[in-house]
Amino acid sequence: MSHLEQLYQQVILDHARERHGEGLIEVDGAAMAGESFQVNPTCGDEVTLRLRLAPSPDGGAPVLEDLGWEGVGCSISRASLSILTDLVVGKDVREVDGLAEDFRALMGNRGVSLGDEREDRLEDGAALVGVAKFPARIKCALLGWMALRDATAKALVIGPS
Amino acid sequence: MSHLEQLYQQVILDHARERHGEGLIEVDGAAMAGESFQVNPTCGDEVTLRLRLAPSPDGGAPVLEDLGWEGVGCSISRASLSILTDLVVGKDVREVDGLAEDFRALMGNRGVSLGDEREDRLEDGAALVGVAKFPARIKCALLGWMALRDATAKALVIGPS
Amino acid sequence: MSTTAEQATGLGAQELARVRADFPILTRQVNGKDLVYLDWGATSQKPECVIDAEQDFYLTTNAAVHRGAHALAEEATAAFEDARAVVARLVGVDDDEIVWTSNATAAINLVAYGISNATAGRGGAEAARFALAPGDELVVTELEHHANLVPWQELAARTGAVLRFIPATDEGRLDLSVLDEVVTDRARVVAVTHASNVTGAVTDLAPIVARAHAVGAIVVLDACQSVPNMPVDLHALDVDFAAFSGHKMLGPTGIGVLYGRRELLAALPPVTTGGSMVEIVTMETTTYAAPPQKFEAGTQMVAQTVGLRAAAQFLDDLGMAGVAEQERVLTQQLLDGLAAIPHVRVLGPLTATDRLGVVAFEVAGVHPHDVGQVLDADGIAVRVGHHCAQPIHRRLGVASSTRASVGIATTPQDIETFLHALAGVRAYFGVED
Amino acid sequence: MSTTAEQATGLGAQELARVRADFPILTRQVNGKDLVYLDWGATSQKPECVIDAEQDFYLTTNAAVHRGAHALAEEATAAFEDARAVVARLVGVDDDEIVWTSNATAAINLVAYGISNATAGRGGAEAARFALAPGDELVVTELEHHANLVPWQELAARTGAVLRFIPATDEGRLDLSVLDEVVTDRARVVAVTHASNVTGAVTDLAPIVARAHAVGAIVVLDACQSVPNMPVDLHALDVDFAAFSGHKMLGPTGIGVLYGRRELLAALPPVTTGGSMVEIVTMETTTYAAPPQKFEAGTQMVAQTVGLRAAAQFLDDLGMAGVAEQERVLTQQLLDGLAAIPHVRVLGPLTATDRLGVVAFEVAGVHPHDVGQVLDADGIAVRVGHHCAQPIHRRLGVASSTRASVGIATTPQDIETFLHALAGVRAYFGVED
Ligand SMILES: Cc1ncc(COP(=O)(O)O)c(C=O)c1O
Ligand SMILES: Cc1ncc(COP(=O)(O)O)c(C=O)c1O
Ligand code: FES
Ligand code: FES
Repeated sequence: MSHLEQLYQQVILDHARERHGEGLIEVDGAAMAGESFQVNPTCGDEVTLRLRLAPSPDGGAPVLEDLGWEGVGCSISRASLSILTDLVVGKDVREVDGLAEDFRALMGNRGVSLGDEREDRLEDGAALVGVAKFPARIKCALLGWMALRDATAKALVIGPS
Repeated sequence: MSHLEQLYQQVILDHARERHGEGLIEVDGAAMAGESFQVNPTCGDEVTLRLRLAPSPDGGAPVLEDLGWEGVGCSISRASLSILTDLVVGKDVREVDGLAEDFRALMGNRGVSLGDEREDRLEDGAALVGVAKFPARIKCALLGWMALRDATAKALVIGPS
Repeated sequence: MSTTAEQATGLGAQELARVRADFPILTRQVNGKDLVYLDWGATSQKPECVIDAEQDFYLTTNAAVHRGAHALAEEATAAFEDARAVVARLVGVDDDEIVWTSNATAAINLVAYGISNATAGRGGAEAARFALAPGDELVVTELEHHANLVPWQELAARTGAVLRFIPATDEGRLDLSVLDEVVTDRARVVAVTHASNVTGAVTDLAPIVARAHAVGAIVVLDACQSVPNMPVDLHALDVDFAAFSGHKMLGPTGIGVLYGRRELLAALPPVTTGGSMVEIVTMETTTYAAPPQKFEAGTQMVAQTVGLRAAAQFLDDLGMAGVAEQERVLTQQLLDGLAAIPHVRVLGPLTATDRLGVVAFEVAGVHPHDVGQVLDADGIAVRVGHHCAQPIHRRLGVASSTRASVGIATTPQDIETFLHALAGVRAYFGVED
Repeated sequence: MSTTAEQATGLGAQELARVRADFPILTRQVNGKDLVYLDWGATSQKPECVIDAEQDFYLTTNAAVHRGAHALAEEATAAFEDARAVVARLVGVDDDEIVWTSNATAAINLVAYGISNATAGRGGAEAARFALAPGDELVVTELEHHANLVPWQELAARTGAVLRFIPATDEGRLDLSVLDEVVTDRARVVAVTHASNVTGAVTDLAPIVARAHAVGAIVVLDACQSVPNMPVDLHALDVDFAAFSGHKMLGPTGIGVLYGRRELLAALPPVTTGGSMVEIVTMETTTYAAPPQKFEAGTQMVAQTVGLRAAAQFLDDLGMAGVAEQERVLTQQLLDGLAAIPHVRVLGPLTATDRLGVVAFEVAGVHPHDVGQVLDADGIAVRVGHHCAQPIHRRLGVASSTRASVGIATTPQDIETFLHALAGVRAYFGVED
């Protein structure tokens, strides 16, 4: 794989073209909803991410019921948002937190794999491993995850009504 | 002459020790008097120079009747003030202007003589020719002359009463 | 030394090859390819003489300036002041009208904070001419780099002044049809770029300066892009202040220049205060030295002034008219080449007349950072993003762009390599034609 | 790399010879004599590794940082941020608490103008903690360099705050007996030097920091003289801001450092505004990036950060405890030698305990500039004047002084040569014994 192909793996180019979760979701007033607006200061690109949590049916951590996003950004940031959407919708916030941590670890790992187990959990997100070799692009890949964390925190503060 | 001796000629060292004109003169309210305070910003040294002009007896330019100065400064600045006192007291302001111009020219001449005629006019001041080879000291030698110009201008503005 | 006639024809292939050989970094390989550096508009590369001048200074002369009785200090001071003289000459002004700053941004901020301090009553009676009253107007343009926009926004916020702006046209030039409307007699400052770092448009300054002066406003010129690329005579332009950066004009990083008309520098209150800019300091109060020292607090970037001197001399030896003509031809080549690639839109004028060789463009369907990344794989260095000029991007309907910019050592071959690589970018990302 | 035990005994003659050989300029001749450089306190000379680091950067890596998609830009950014990490480590703080400035003076001014901007209502709710009300007090000391005095005078003048100061003793130390009286609960800032550049006195910071924090004031430390000459752990000292200069610590000119406690940097409004420190810019308004970028407007002194990195690494490799011990021995030699010359009075403590090797003195009957000039004829470089610290000179009864200051490559022989030449100065000017 050439240097460039490590960054732009086919699955990334596909997600950048066929984006999952693009478009903000409607959240009715009653839900545990959160929204976050994030800017990548290096490039000025932006994303707005909105999500809705639902109380866990079994009394555990709330579940991320749905999310959507919109913004301007490069193929890496958009692919990352698309992959994130696939990964986190339907999981409870504790699981989502774990995934976010895995993803952050992947970005800090200079292109080295985190091992099969953790990377399997990240599904298509593991294809972003090469981004960590391009320091200027790490923020691109993390932008959506920052918005996700912020929006989740806001939704949790509001709490179930 | 060594590099250093070009700066510190004997006549300069003598003037620095036996200073002419040191001490401010009294100026009565009626006179064309002027005073100037100057600082050499490089070293923080200061001089205050006070002088009194008198109308010319023959209707020409006013005459610099007396001056005195006080301040802190290096041997070059004090010698220059001492020499200046000898040179200008009793001359009319137009002659003084000419001397000041000669002296400034000497300081701008990188240690080269201005020729016998002009240097003779400067009397002991010609011994300061070597100062021009020490750029950091030129301001020392000119400090008194700046005060002289400023004080003269002030005295002329006030005019004879 | 070229005559004016020779200059008008650019440098010629042989002279260009010789100039290019002066830039050691240009022999570098990037990702296995020869470096093609087309990011001169962000920062220039350095000829060997500049690197050597700075190095020699450290090896033989380094000392604090304007302070010592010793030989090194005298030599360093002479080098420092000689640099001021050479830079002053390059832009047609007097030595004591040149203030060293750390970059152009700092130079513009110096003026803005000087005005702020005057408004706060600092600087005595002479400074009152700068003091702003609420409702006074500061005029900028939609083409400005953030460096010549945000400091004026902040000055307005600090003082109650009002910010107005001259809009841009679709072509990326200033719309001077509204000049008299925007620059009213409440205007106190008109801050304008000499050349846009996005659209490359060179500003028609004469009417702006005339209008500003007619209403009693001072003109602050951002000369960052012009000084490295064309002849600039600040006295002839009749501007009041001007700012430019060493690193963009073949000089070192860490140095910028503020030009100020002599009487304005004398009247403007100091901004950064500390050592070497004072006369008498007591615990209670301080009196200040004359300009330029008044604005140069603390130990200055002496080695960098020596490097910048070498850069200014290098440019002066080439002749700025020749440099400009050289780059004009390359710019036209670049514009023509971009026009021939489908789905590429240039932001800015499409011909190289009154236009510098900073050429920003949009590739439909591909984000600029992705464009830049693919070019980088071929060793081609361009800039991506908003180039610190978000408003003009917004005005032209994009969030960001890719920008190729030429410099003194750019060759026609560089541009061919770039155009060839760019033509393949959309296919790489599978964007349909 | 010395062990701690070795460090406590200084460098040793052999290691000193090796260190000295790293400084090419020290082989220079001045006025036909070998250069004896005793002006380290004004600016340090540069080891070859620092000069080379900067040169290599220009030869291989030069590019604008935090901006590009291209390889040079990425490499330059990595070098720039790595420098921040190495400098942070040298002074015991975190990377993102280090802001690059053009010199220490600019660093102190940054804090003063940040407070000014907060007082003008900039920076939103978090910045309100810095806002000054008339009658609030700013405390400085009589030992300060103008760089840590004049900015606070000006801040007071701009805001209506009141300046107070901790006086100096006859020995040239701070008189801490009046600490509680001077630092009242109206105090908002205590600006204090870590070591005087005139008397060499090292400040006993603990009681000052404790008192300042007890009354809710922030401590701004001038660490210009301490960082190059002794171990400094800013977190352990618990100061809020600190400033020091690259050129005094073997680094390049044109770079300084501001340390700020993380949460204070986050709350302080930006000062210099422009590119690379913003998030979103419209024509009307701007949002700012997080620190340290918030304070680094425009193109930074990238090559100088790389040089400063090499300098910090050089010092760290030697070990600051060893450097301090080395210089303590030389300082004692210097003090003893001066005590033995009639009619010479040292300004400052007479022993090398809690004292750095900047040794200012008066030669009765000879003006400092004349002293320096005669020494220069023997190739000896010392500093003359008020050393940008007029108040402490006035306090000690002189207008100016001659100052010898030792550095990392000073030898006992340098000091002997200096003392020998100094002993002849009064005779040269024919001053009676
Ligand atoms: C104690 C002290 N503070 C501040 C400064 C100012 O440093 P700079 O001139 O590098 O800004 C100096 C050096 O001149 C100094 O010795
Ligand atoms: C037009 C223009 N103005 C201002 C600047 C700011 O210059 P600097 O970053 O060197 O302060 C730049 C370059 O970035 C520029 O292109
Ligand atoms: S370049 Fe802006 S998010 Fe990737
Ligand atoms: S050194 Fe101050 S006047 Fe000469």
